[in-house]
Amino acid sequence: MEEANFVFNMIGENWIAFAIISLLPMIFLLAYALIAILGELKISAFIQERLGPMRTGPWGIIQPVAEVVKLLQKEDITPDSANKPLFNLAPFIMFAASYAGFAVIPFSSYFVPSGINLGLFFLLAVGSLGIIGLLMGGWASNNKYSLLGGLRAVAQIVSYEIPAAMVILTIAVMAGSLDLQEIIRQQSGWFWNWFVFGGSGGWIKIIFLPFSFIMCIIYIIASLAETNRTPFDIPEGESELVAGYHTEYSGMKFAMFFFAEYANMFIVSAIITIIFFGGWNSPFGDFMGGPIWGVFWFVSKAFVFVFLQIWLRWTLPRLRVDQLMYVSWKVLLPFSFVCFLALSLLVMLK
Amino acid sequence: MKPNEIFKELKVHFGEEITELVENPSSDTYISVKPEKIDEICRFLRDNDAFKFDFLTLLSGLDLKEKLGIVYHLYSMELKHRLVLKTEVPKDSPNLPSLVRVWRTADWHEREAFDMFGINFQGHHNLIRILCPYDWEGYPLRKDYKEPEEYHGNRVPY
Amino acid sequence: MSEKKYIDIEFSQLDSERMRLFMGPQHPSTHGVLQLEVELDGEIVTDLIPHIGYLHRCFEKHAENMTYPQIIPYIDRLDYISSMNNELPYVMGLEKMLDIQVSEKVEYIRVIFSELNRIANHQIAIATFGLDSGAFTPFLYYFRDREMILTIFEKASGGRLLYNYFWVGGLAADVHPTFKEDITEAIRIIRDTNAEILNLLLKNKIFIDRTANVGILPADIAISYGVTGPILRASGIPLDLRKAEPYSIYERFDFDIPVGNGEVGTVGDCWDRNIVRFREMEESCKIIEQALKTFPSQGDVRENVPKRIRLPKGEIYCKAENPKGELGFYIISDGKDKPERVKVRAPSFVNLSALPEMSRGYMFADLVMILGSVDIVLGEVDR
Amino acid sequence: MGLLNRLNDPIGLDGIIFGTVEDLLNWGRSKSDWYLQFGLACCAIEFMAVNASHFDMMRYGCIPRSSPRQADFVIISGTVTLKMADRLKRVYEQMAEPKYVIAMGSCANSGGPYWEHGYHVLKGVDRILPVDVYVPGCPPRPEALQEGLILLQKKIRMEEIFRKRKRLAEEDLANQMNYK
Repeated sequence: MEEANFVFNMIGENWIAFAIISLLPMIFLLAYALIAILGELKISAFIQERLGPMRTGPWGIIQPVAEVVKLLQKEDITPDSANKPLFNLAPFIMFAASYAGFAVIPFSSYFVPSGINLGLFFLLAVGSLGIIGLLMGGWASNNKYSLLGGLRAVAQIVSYEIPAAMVILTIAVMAGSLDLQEIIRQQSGWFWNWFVFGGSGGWIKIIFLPFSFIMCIIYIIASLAETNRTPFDIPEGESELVAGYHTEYSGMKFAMFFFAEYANMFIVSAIITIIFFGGWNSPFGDFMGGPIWGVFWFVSKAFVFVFLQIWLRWTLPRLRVDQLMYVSWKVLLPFSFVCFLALSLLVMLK
Repeated sequence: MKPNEIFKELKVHFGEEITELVENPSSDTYISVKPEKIDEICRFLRDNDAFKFDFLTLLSGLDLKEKLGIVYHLYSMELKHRLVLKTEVPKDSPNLPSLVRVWRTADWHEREAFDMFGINFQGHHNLIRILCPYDWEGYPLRKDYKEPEEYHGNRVPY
Repeated sequence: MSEKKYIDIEFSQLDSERMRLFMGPQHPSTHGVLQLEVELDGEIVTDLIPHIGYLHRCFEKHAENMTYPQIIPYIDRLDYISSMNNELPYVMGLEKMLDIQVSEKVEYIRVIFSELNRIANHQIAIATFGLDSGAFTPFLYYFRDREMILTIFEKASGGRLLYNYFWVGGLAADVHPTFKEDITEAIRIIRDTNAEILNLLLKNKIFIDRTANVGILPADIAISYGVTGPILRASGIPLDLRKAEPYSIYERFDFDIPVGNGEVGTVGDCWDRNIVRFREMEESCKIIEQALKTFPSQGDVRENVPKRIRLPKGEIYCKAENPKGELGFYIISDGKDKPERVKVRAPSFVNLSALPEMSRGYMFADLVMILGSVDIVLGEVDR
Repeated sequence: MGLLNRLNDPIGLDGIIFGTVEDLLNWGRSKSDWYLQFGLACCAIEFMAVNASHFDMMRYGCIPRSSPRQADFVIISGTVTLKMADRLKRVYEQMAEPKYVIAMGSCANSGGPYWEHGYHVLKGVDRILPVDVYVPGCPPRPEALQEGLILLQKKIRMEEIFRKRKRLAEEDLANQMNYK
């Protein structure tokens, strides 16, 4: 398997290269967070027939910069009755967990921070780590709203991990690999080779097309729940729990939660892109192919799903806790089992 | 059913308890009753098929200089008629039976009358202040009420 | 040894520790400064104590110290979302005591403005209810349309929110010349938005899941609690003072009383309460359209306004169907130019008292929805 | 103020660099004003109207937060009663520095129409909180509140950070000397 990392190719495998590689996603993440925050503000404004921020730079495009400058200056409150070590640690764990996910995200055929062959499994494992930060923050705040929010978040994320894991298992079966680069490579060619359309193969896959399509929808729903976005934003549901698990956080620590939330949004979008929509592959065969265009395709595909999350947030009401569990255990899980069996059959027939 | 018919009927059942029927061309007609058995009168009004006053619209306290008054506005959903009952209690011992067990809506109305006038509804399960803070002093809507100079460190008068 | 060994568990003894949660006065979904003391068993509400009075602005004390026309601005500030409706019963009561007959035009304007304000109120009610359920966008759509109604009021009275427009014996000022066209346009847009909201919010599967079979208030309990307005009608009782005891010129118009019939759940649940409000908006539009057809444009709206108001000795209970329920003023006059006592029967106050009954046994998230469906305004609850 | 608490006092360096840094910090704070969702009375409805599509408060960078910890300023929109005063003070104390207050409407400014007979009304919120901007009106028009917002942003833009810290430190030193 060839080394897919342009930094190593350029300056060799030394510590500078490692430093650059680990910082590159951070630079991307910072830029992305600013765009996503602005996108959230502007898209919500567009949906609601408003203008959104207008007075910070032209059309308010540097509004997120102002937010960051402001949040840096805010007083950093640690409540007196909070459990101070846990309270201060929680945002860092939360952020570290979501940043760790970036380690295996293949931005292009020529760049992946860490090309381990267990990428899919790693994403699943690290994705669950953020829950600890959530629960820690919720519990350590010593606030009843935070506690309720933290507990709800854990219940929700743990339940939705299962259908998500089923989907990922199916993909592993279909691709025969857990390596993200390998999964993407199997979807190369035209867009009908994507796993959302059953992967590459003969005409037999048309029978199984609905199953893979349902799988994709299941994963999108589960990913909404994992990132606590509407209609599953009950852990921080404003009208019920004020601000949920981060009620007591202010200043930079709150910004970390905020940042981690947006980072998570990108990670789940990236996973959807990788496992269903061909990652960095161009949809049209060799048209605009290659490593550089790969970054473009990957990021724009992921942004479509980020946009979808923002769109849903400003359209739908919120579910209740028990209804949320109902959706997970009684709808998504059986469906994902059926689809898993069907798609395994497809793999056998191929 | 007109108030005078109700008055006659009540007079038959309760006799002395029902004092008078006050009619005034420019204003509402009301029946004056004695406070001691107001709960029984109201229960009778609610349960009797001829009246069916199932709805307590309003319960208001009054300051009548020497006495405190309590006014009940009743309404019947089914028969669509209204009735006003009025009763008086002395200011130094403002006690009368509570109507919570007749109409549940009386709960908050009575608490408000207690809060504003200090009328003591006996048999009410939770007769505490409702609008003013729980440690407020005095009964604000009494005519001789003087507003406090200070409450919890905040000056009250302008 | 054949005897089966088991541990006898009394589930009532397995009581987990209950949590006492104080919602409010600063909480996004208490609609102002209401405090709810909630006892939670996990997420289930086992008990609920509303603490009100955080906006007790001493209306009744003010009323005793003001002359009769001076009270009208304070009445605006009771239920500040539907000020026009608030003024109506008060001025009608005084007119009845003073034996003043207002002109036809005044009656028409009063009815039209009351109904417009009813629409504005229901818009806020449904909008904030959507906000409670997490849907932010319908809130803004309704607020956008509400501005049109406020502009019509502003053109007539000069005020956006609090009007002091209905005077004893007439109105503060005549309506704007473009009054009819403005209202026709407003009604068209209101209907458009309503059709959109019906699909976006009220018929949304998630919304129905959240509101159907939640916060059920059976009719007999509703009556015992003295609940009025859309909440009572949602429980299946078609009591509307506009039909039951017609006042002003309401008996001339043809309109229906929407009642809850449990289309998606049980009669008297949160969804019913909202759909009743939603349908009432359409009925109000119908009333306004009928009124505009026969609207007498000639006449002075201030010809019967008395120079000085001095009520005869006596008392009156005047009431009208407010958007929230039966709003009543119990006015006692001792013959002076200031009232002896003005007592308000505030519909929100009475409706709120039924909240503990409605919400016991539901989940905490449902409590927010139930509170939203009661549609309270704290200015009126606390007076 | 968060990071600034950890900055050493750059005494004597109030030249171009720190002037620019100060400008940048003030710019950030003035352009990103998160407000506390907190309606009190009638004015709250006008406040919501300003929030909504027609006037759109987000144009000024104002984003609603429901937790006081994350809010930058609070709009006291309506009558503050004595029962509410303690709670309001507490909410204000829970907010993170730097924090600002806009008193919206006559009631918050002075008691408004309730000043004379309102035995339960706090006659002006400035009796318990430091108010930055007063917006008159009963209730103020949305345009008036927008004006108030712009005024608040101007005020934040002109704030001193480093020089004020220097002055405070000097005053502090002087006080200590006097005390000794």
